[in-house]
Amino acid sequence: PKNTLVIGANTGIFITLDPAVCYEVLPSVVDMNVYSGLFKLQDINGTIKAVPELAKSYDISKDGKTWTFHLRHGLMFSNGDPLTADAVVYSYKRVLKLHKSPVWLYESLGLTANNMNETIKKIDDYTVQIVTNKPFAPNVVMSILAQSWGGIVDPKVAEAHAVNGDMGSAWLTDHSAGSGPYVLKMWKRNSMIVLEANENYWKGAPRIKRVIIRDIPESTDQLLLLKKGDIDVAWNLTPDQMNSLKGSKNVSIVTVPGQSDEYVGMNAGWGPFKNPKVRLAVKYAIDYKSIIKDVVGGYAINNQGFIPYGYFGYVSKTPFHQDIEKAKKLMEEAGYPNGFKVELVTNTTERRRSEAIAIQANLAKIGIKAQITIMQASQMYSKYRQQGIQMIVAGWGVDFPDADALAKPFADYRVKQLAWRLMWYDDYAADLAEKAGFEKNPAKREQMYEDLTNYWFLNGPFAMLYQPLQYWGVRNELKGFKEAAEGYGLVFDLTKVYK
Amino acid sequence: MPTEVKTETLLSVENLKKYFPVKRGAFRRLLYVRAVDDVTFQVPKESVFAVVGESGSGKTTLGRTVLRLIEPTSGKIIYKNEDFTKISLKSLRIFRRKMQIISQDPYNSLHPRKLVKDIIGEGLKIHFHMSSNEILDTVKETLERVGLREEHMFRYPHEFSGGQRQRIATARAIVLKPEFLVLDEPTSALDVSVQAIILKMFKDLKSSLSLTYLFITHDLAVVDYMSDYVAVMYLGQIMEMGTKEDVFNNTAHPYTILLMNSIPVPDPRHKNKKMIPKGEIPSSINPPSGCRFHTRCPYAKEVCKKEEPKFVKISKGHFVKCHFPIIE
Amino acid sequence: MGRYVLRRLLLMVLVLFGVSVIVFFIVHVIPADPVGALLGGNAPPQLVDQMKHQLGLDKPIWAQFGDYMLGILHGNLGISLKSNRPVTQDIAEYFPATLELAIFSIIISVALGVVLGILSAVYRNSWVDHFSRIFSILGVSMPVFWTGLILLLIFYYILGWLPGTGQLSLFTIPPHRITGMLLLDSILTGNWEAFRDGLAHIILPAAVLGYSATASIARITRASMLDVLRQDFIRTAKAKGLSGRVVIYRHALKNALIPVVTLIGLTFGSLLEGAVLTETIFGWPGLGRYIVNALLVLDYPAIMGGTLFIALMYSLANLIVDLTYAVLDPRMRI
Amino acid sequence: MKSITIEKRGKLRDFIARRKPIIEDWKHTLYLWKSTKLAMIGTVIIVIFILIAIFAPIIVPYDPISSNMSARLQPPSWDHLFGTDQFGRDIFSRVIVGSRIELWIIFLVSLISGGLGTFLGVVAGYFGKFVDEIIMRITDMFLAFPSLVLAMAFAAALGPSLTNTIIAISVVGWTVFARLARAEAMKIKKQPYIEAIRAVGAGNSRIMFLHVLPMCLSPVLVQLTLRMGTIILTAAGLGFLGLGVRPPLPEWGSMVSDGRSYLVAQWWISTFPGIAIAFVVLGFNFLGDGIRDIMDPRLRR
Amino acid sequence: MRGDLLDVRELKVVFYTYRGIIKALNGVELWMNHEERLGLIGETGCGKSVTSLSIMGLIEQPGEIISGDVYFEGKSMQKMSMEELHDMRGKKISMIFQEPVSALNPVMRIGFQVAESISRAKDIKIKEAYPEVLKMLELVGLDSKRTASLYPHELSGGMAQRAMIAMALSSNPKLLIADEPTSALDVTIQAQIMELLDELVREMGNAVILITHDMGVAAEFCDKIAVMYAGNVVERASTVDIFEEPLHPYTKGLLKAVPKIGQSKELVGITGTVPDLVNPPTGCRFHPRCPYAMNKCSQKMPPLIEAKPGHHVACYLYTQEGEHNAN
Ligand SMILES: Nc1ncnc2c1ncn2[C@@H]1O[C@H](COP(=O)(O)OP(=O)(O)OP(=O)(O)O)[C@@H](O)[C@H]1O
Ligand SMILES: Nc1ncnc2c1ncn2[C@@H]1O[C@H](COP(=O)(O)OP(=O)(O)OP(=O)(O)O)[C@@H](O)[C@H]1O
Ligand SMILES: [Mg+2]
Ligand SMILES: [Mg+2]
Repeated sequence: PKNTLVIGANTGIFITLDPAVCYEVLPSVVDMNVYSGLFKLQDINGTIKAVPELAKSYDISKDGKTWTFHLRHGLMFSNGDPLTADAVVYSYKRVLKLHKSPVWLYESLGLTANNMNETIKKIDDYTVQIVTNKPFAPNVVMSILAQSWGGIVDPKVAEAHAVNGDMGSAWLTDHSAGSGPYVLKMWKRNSMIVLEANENYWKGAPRIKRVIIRDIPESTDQLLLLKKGDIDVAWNLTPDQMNSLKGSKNVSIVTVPGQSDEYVGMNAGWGPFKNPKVRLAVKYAIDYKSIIKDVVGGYAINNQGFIPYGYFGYVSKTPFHQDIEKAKKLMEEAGYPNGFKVELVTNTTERRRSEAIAIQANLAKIGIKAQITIMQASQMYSKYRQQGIQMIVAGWGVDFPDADALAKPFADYRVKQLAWRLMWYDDYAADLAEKAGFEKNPAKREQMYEDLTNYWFLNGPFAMLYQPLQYWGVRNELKGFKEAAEGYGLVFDLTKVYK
Repeated sequence: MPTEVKTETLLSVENLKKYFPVKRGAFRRLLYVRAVDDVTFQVPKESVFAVVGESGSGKTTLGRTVLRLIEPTSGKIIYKNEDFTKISLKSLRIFRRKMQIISQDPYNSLHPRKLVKDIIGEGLKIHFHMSSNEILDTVKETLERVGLREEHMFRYPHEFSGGQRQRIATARAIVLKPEFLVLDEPTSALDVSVQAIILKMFKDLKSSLSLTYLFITHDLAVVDYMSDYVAVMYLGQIMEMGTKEDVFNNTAHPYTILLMNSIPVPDPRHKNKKMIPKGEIPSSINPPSGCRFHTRCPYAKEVCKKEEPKFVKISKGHFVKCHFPIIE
Repeated sequence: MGRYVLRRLLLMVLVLFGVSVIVFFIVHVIPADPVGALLGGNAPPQLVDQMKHQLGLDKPIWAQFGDYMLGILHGNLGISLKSNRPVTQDIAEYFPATLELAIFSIIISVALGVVLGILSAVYRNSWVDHFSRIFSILGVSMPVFWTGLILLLIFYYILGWLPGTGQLSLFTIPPHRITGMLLLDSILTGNWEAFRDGLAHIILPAAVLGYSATASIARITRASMLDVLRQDFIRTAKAKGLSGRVVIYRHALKNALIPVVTLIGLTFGSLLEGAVLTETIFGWPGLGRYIVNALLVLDYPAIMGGTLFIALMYSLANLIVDLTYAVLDPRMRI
Repeated sequence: MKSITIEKRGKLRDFIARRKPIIEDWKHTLYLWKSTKLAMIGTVIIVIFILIAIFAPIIVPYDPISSNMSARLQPPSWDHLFGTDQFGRDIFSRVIVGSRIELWIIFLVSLISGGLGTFLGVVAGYFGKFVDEIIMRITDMFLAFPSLVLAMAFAAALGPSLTNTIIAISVVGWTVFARLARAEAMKIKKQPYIEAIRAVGAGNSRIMFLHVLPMCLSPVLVQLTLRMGTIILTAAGLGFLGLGVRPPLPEWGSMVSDGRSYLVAQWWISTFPGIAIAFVVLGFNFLGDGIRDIMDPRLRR
Repeated sequence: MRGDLLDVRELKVVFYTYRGIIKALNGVELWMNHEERLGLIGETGCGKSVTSLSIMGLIEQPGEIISGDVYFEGKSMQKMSMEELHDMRGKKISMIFQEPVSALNPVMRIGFQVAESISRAKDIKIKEAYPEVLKMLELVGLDSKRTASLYPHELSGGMAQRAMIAMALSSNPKLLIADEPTSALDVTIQAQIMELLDELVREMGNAVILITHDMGVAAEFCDKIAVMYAGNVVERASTVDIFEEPLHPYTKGLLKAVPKIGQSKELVGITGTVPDLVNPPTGCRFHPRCPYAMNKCSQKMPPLIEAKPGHHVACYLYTQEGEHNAN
């Protein structure tokens, strides 16, 4: 019906909707529309930037470490409680105290449960001050606070439902106490999530009065329901299903660049992959075009660097394409004319499996016999974190929209993320990534990222497959979905949708 | 006059008991079947000792316990002066060669998937470690003994009639050159015309191989035909025991008399009204108190309900378990 | 009777203990890191370690086992890593849906199976027999997830006769939760609209699930009917001059159905299991999916709790079947 | 020279004569089999299945493994009888080659679970008492599990691969045979012929393995045949949950489940392997039902 | 008309089995009058039960009556409609079987099963039949109230057989067929049951066919005896005649094999085995085992002729031609 938006999605991954705990993409989308933060990410001309939301302005101290935020006046939570600096301080401390998935982002700013009384302070009812340990670029701090875990929780409600000092976390799993455009009305697990318009929203109540996210685990079911008009949006279609919608009268396809990278990782500490030439050979063996066209149905951007399209520092160069001759030569030079055997690990999602199969076929052409092992994500990550995987097909979601959020995981082994997991102990790359993070001069910083990327192309243990495009099947009655979806994963603004 | 009791005793059973634990009903209550309850008797060498009784009286159980195919609950089984209940399981297997059994049911007593030669030869393999040719020869010889032919060696049991199966079972038993055979109603599943032939065969085998039989049956006519000694069983106990002549001609126990009365006589002119036991056979799970037969006995008195009669000798070799035995 | 039930219950406890030992060790032997997975691929190692410590997952396995067993004794199956709620609460939420589905499927498969089995037996070796055997065996021959999708395609998408996935239509007001079983609650609260809608939703999944179990019931019905028809007492009934119909329905059927009852317990088990797949296809918010989801992220407490619970249900079902058996078959009553 | 051949021939005749009962038995079986139509259909299906598996390398028109992206998602045609999948692989070829994998899975699972189950069952049934108690309680435990969940847990624990799929299904499946064999062994050990063998002086192991075990095999075999279908389905279920064999092995179950998202537009991808599964499972069920009928002692008499 | 109650003429029954066609009845000739007691004796598998089932019209797949007919009170059963057949079974002929416990429906109370018979016989509702049930159970010597509410497995064999008798006699049938009614019972119980049957039948005046292989039982109960061998009635006479002057070599052999108490003669069995009825011997089926076999015997089955008044036999020894050939 009008005023109601029905989304079909696989909500099996939903764990909690408490903004201090929630970390998965789709649940954060819900949270971002239920809780407002001081800032908000927005897609501005193709670049995602943090803009003030509940804060109307901010100051940075000279040393670049003290941040003062000025709140708007007259804000209130959906239930009518006033939203003041106390609530902001409470919410930020709450993330630190609960110490769940998102906490590391706060900690990366130097805010911890131990120092929070000094670092997070209320100045007056409309002013909040935080102190970071390093002079971060403003975009980094604001981006972090602009996401779901930066959402402001009503302290009164949270404390009223607290049990065993959990600051209402159990209750907030499936209830809401925020100030965003929507209120969480109901979450019936494995069935549906219902959001209702917040009539007290400071920008005015949204046009769509009710949003229902139905749990539909099978993509085929989503497709059928979408075509029948029982749902307005299908969230988890496969690329081929999307393509089958082309030319449909009632349904259109909406795509936006995704905030993640899809890559093949090679363990630089393992056997043949120790040799950069072998890694390079792999990069030349992969048929990127075909993977993008056939496996992901064209729903991807041919981005071979680690910085996503639309980001500061994005490198548009795509040096790799399938070149078997060259790859073979490299293999020969590296001393593996007859190839070798390798275990290629990936998880159970259909797309990854397909990619693995395609890559297996590509590698076979240069003599590398890849044996695919499909693992549960939990198993795969366990092994991965122990540096125990020889070769992997995986993805990396952006934590906050800044080149730094990618350069470090992909190039700096010291942060113990991807580069470390693949045992690429390259100090040159690590130093460069770290330095670029603090560089204040944009031109210089951009150059540094470009240098890093070029170095990384040749030496890195990654073959970047593509940057995904996010896509949805959307009924034509629904308007404004593309605008709403822009910057998906970081931004998803349901207020822009209408019927 | 009773025939002279042979001197040498081959098997002597003393106070033998066998109680079966059984679980009854859907809720599996534990009860005991007193299948054999305090039984004492002696089997003289090279004689036929018959055990008769109605079904459920414990005949089969007695036969199997005597061979220790089931472990007795208590009591002694003395075979040639050796207490058979005390032998270790290992030596038991060697011992078994000398004591064999032929069971009631000719249709299930032969392994349905084995050739006759293997059925008969199995024991030879176990005990004599013969080569396969020797085994074949021995089997052939034995088959001829029981009235079958060489060609029957390579057939399966289902190709034989009941009578022939009993012959095969007999061959399996005698191939081991035993001394003692338990014949558990070997002819009850057979037609009379065949029964006559099989009984004859047992008689012949006995004399040619000097065997001793414990002959179990429910047919008094067959007992009369086959045996030297008789024990009449009722609900796990021997009611009367003695030489055939004693039991048939000087019958002392009311049960034996009534049992004989119940047997239909194949003579149309013999049509006098008979006295037969009234009522049903009680269950051996909860046998009647006192004398077990008192519920059906026309002569029962008060004592019979209360006191269990002793197993007393009323003449040489003639025993009765009754408070009021009928003695002329 | 009381003692028998008690004994069975004790045995059940033993079995369940064994089950929990088995799951516990299988699950813990898996070289996986549920915490890491839950925190997301990006989370740094320190956080993962901290979480593990918080959840006691860094303790030696025996200690963890001890804790778990102690918890069970207090009726506490632990806190699901994923939903962050007590597993018991999760089970209470999801199980009724599965139970409802299983009950409907059982009804379908028993009704269908018994009818087909009787037809088969009575018209043995005729085309009726062949047809009903082929029909029932076909049910067990196709992967349920495939049949499910195809039926959905036909009855929902093409024909539009039945609703798509889920337990209720979006805009049907669900009944007030009493038992958690939607249809039952609708009846209890007199919410007929929800009842009708719920019924329409349950038909397809129950049919798919039930059909897959039909063959075994049809098979045993046929066999036991044939067996009964050979019995002496059937000849007696005929000798009494009863008509063929009376002989079959009055004399044979009751006897033939007794073994079918035993199968219901087993079938119930296999339905709980089939639910794992069917629930995914039909978006059914049941325990099967819960366990699958738990397995996919290795949510230890949820897997163990869910499995243990299903084992409990299964054992209970068998106990009930055995007791029913005793009631149905006078030979068993003593 | 000549005499030897004559002797040999004599032996042959002898051999045939000795086996006569077996041959008669076979004739009987053949007769029953012919009169059980479904068993015949089942046999034909299974024979075809096995033949296909044997001759798969000769039959396949295309490489079933390597992808050919230029030919993806083609509907059935004369070139590609069953169409092609999302990797442009010929589904017909994959189904054909898949039969080998299915056969292998069925064979191994049957061997392992049938063997293990029968062995434990016979031991439990033969010895009874506490041996039986212990083995049966363990069986109960495995039986109380929802078997797919147990298989899933095992597959997850061991990691998805063909071998592990086989192990997982076997671990789950043996209980049926254990129960069956136990019941049978308990029945058989009470038979007079077993007692007779004991009376002759045979020891426990001899009786158990040479006499009781062979008699337990036929019901186990029937059950095995019936279960063979289930094995394929369980493998398919594991495939559906992403715990099946490693890609790109053309295991039918994972083909169905991988193709299911194409069901609306490219129905052929999962439909053909689905039909293949249904066919073979149907075959095994018919065969099992038929054998059961044939083995029915009441029909035998 | 040879018998005014029952006349079985040239009855041939076959069973189609995997081994081939079992020629179970090979032209059975049997007749009896009202209130007569006929004993049917013979070895296992000679067709006694099949004969009785044919009389009941209960030959079913895989069996078939291929020729001959059964006339009951002059009516051809082959020509009866389904309904008439049911009625005949319910009202005029009853049957009791060998295994009394398994012949009763295990899940129904005895009372109901007897009531069912009565309701069938008297065309009344089952519920209305209960007073009659108690009377019948009383009559066969059971504790009627208690027994009526029991299930078959709660009865001993003897009691079950009594209940069967109650069921069978509740319609006061013209003919009672008792197929080995006591061979599963103990001798003492057998004696009780036979005595009971004797009394009841005498009172009610039913004709009885008593099938047995026990010569003693037949001798005590029957006034006429028919001896069957391999699908034929080979001799039929009064009981006294059969036992004292048997004519057929088979009957003679049978009698010689029966052991008797207090008679210390050697037993003589009949050599050979009962023939396989798939490939029965040609001619007289007994000829391979017959000590008096002649050429003729293997060619044609001798007809059942009246060798002496009231004494029928099927053997060439007693036909004109037979005597010729013997010379
Ligand atoms: N293995 C067993 N377990 C339990 N009870 C048993 C067992 N074997 C025999 N019985 C019971 O013991 C009693 C005596 O049985 P047994 O077979 O010895 O009698 P029998 O005299 O041989 O009878 P029949 O004439 O029927 O062969 C019966 O009540 C029987 O039910
Ligand atoms: N339903 C049947 N199917 C096949 N053959 C049968 C069937 N019923 C009887 N027969 C055959 O018919 C022949 C006669 O059997 P019948 O039962 O009449 O013998 P009987 O004289 O009653 O023997 P018994 O004394 O063992 O009861 C036998 O050879 C038997 O194998
Ligand atoms: Mg016995
Ligand atoms: Mg008979």
